Amino acid sequence: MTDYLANYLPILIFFGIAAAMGVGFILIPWLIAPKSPDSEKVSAYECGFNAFDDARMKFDVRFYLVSILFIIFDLEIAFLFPWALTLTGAGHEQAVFALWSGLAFLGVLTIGLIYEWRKGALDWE
Amino acid sequence: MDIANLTASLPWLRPELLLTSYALIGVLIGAAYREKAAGVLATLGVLALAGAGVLALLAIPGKPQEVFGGALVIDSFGVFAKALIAFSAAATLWLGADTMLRAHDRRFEFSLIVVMSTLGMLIMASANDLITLYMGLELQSLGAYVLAAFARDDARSSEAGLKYFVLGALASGLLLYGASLIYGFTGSIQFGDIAADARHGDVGVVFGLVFLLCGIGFKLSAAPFHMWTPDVYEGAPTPVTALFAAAPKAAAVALMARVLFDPFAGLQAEWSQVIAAMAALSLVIGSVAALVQTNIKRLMAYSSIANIGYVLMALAAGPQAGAAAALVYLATYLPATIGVFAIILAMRRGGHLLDQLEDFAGLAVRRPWLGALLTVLVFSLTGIPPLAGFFGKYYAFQAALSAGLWPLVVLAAIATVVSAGYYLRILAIVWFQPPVGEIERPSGAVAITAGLSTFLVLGVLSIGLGPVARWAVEAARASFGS
Amino acid sequence: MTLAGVAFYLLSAVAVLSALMVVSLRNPVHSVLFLILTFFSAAGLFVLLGAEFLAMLIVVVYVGAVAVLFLFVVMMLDVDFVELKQGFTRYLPLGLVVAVALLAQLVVVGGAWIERAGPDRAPLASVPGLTNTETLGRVLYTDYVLLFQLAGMVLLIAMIGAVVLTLRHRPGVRRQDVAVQVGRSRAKAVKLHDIRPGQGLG
Amino acid sequence: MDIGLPHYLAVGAALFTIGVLGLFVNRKNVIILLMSIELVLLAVNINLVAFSAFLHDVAGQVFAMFVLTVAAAEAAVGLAILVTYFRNRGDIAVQDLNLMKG
Repeated sequence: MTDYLANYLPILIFFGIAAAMGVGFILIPWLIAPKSPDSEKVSAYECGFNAFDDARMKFDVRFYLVSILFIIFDLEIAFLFPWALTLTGAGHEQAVFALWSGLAFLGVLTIGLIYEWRKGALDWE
Repeated sequence: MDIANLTASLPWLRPELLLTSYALIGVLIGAAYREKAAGVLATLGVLALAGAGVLALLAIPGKPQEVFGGALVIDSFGVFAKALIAFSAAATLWLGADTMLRAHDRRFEFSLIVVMSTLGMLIMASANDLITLYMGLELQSLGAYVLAAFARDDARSSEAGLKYFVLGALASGLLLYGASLIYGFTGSIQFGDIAADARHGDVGVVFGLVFLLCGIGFKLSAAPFHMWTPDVYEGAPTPVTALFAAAPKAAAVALMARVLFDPFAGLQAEWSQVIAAMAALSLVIGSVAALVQTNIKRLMAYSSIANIGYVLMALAAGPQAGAAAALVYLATYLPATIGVFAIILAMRRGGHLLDQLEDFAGLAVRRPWLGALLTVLVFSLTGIPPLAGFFGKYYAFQAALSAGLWPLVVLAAIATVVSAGYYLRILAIVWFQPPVGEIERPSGAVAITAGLSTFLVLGVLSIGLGPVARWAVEAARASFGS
Repeated sequence: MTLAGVAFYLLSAVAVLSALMVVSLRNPVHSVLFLILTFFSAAGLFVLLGAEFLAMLIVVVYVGAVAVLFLFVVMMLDVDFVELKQGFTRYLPLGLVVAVALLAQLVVVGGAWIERAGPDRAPLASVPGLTNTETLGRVLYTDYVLLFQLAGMVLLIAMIGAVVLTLRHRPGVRRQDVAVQVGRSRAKAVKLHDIRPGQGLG
Repeated sequence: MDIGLPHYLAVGAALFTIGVLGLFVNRKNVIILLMSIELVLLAVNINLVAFSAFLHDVAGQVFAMFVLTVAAAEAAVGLAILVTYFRNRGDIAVQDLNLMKG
């Protein structure tokens, strides 16, 4: 068991260093740098006059539809990883059955893709 | 798992395969012809659903058949429930699609989503392990969330969809948490293994069962989890409300019965109290709250909660009597509800639907035979003796009495009397109040459905109910006859 | 205390704390970021349990797509953060009492598992010799083929539902129809006029 | 003391409780409700994988994989409904969900 976890040690070390650097770069200036805030310096700078509204810009629903379709096709891909491994591994009969059930799943989602395309969900306008 | 078992189990799934192929081909037809396909897809959808009901009835197994390695079980109880679900879905889809097309809403996705949601219900009715139960439930619920918010430009419909979604997702979360505990403590997800293992009622399994019942109770709109029902019934477009009132209830009852009698038959002492409490609450809230309603859709929502109370009362009586009584009750409740909703959909003035109670004023004067049909249907819902509704309640009462649930039976009797109050109020408005305005001629689909359901409610009285009840008892014994 | 023990306590502490932050923060964008942190630490717990594929799945699917979708929605719905969270404190005491009671019962239920299971072997989520992904793959497409196809149907209905609810075509936008463009024949595209000199098209 | 199943179940229970708490206590913002639902489902996944690992049975992980798939699809549909709701109502504060009363 421990050798299985051993090959995740580098990732742990990587995250450790990344976190350390991230926190470090925030902490050190906060500790060392001189601090004398006044209202002028702290406020958001917008070319001389003060900000009209929220900095966040509202954007169109089209981005939203693209991200929904991304989730659904992302899930489709998630099912493909184990599928790839079965095609070579198990007994011949199992592999063929797995192949066809995977293709059926892909077929269902391709029909969904055709529906999207024809409905114009993928167009940008 | 040998492949032969999997391929051998395909013929048992003819209803589900029919609906899946309709859905897939329907998406392609819709993609090709867009708006023009709405009419064709609606009629094809109704035929597919009716066909699925017939296919289910054709293949009744002798003893329960485990299919797909135990993921599904095909038994006579499941077949009876699938037939009820498929036929009520076909009727409500016909009503709904007809109303949508008359309102020039030519979105063909309506019939597709209804058929896919019904596919989920069929899976729910015959699930035999926890994952299939969850998948069927989610397929049905996703369809229902989208349908509830289908009128996307109407704030009430999107609000109904949002409320239904948030509470539905929470209920699924509870159900899953219960399922994970049950899996953990019994070591398996198959109902058969859970039944074998859960005999000694480990604390974790009981906890899991309680969470599971909360999730399913929500889908049933049983009392403590009914808050969403009135708002969603009122907010959703009327054809969608008709859909919600019929098939999903039958599927949820079939699911509740299967979960209670298959894996957890050994823990009857634990769950019969919980179910009896849910039944009592549903009866009280369902009948009392309906008295003050002015919107016919909210009133039908509380009526469905009360009716679920009767079914739960039957289920609390245990495997044999409970399952049969629940099936018979559904067989009498579904036609009546679909008929009433058909008449609600017939109430049109100036091209848009009416859902206030006052709009029914003088219906008997404006459209005499529509008023007559409504009267027969409402009498059956109330349970007046000669009609089918009475027999449904009679079997439910008998099952509860045989299980010795005295207090529940008394409460149910009181609830019946109270519910007679708001049912007869509808009839009073229809017959005795002066008509308010003009009611347009009902469309063919609406008229035929109302007529057919009234015939079912009447016809069942003389010839129908005997064999139906006997078949239900056999179905229950064959499926849960342990 | 083995390294795995330290990692477990670290990850679960981060998971629970960031989950608390998700629920209690005023600013939805910060809540989404803490949700991502919760997903990451849950993925770490899955790796500790030996379920590598599910850990990667959580990172790819939940963090990569669902959390991004939440960020999109938070950005798009122009939520003004000033007046949020007033109604928070009124329900807090009751909510906390219910939550602590529920948590206590669930932890007791968790503890009850130990006596039944006997020797507590190290968690092993895959058949010895096979990687976790291969174990899943061997079972997923053959034993659970019905569920796999149902998952396909669930994704299809989610896709149709999302498109039906959100897709709007703005009027007056000229769309490109590739099939029509490619299918143009010479007859339709070219028109020959024989004009006598000086006569003009007319 | 090495890490046993109750530790994982405790983490799952904690996340579950926080998710349910978030749902009931939070009255202001629908997105926090949706995130609490994701927390509940994450707690379920932790439970399932922990049981699967300690029972040495892969069924729990298959269950967790399907839960994950369906929950993500459900989140997508839920946010689609939220967008239509926002388009009709202008904002997403929860206590404004009161068009239908009684």
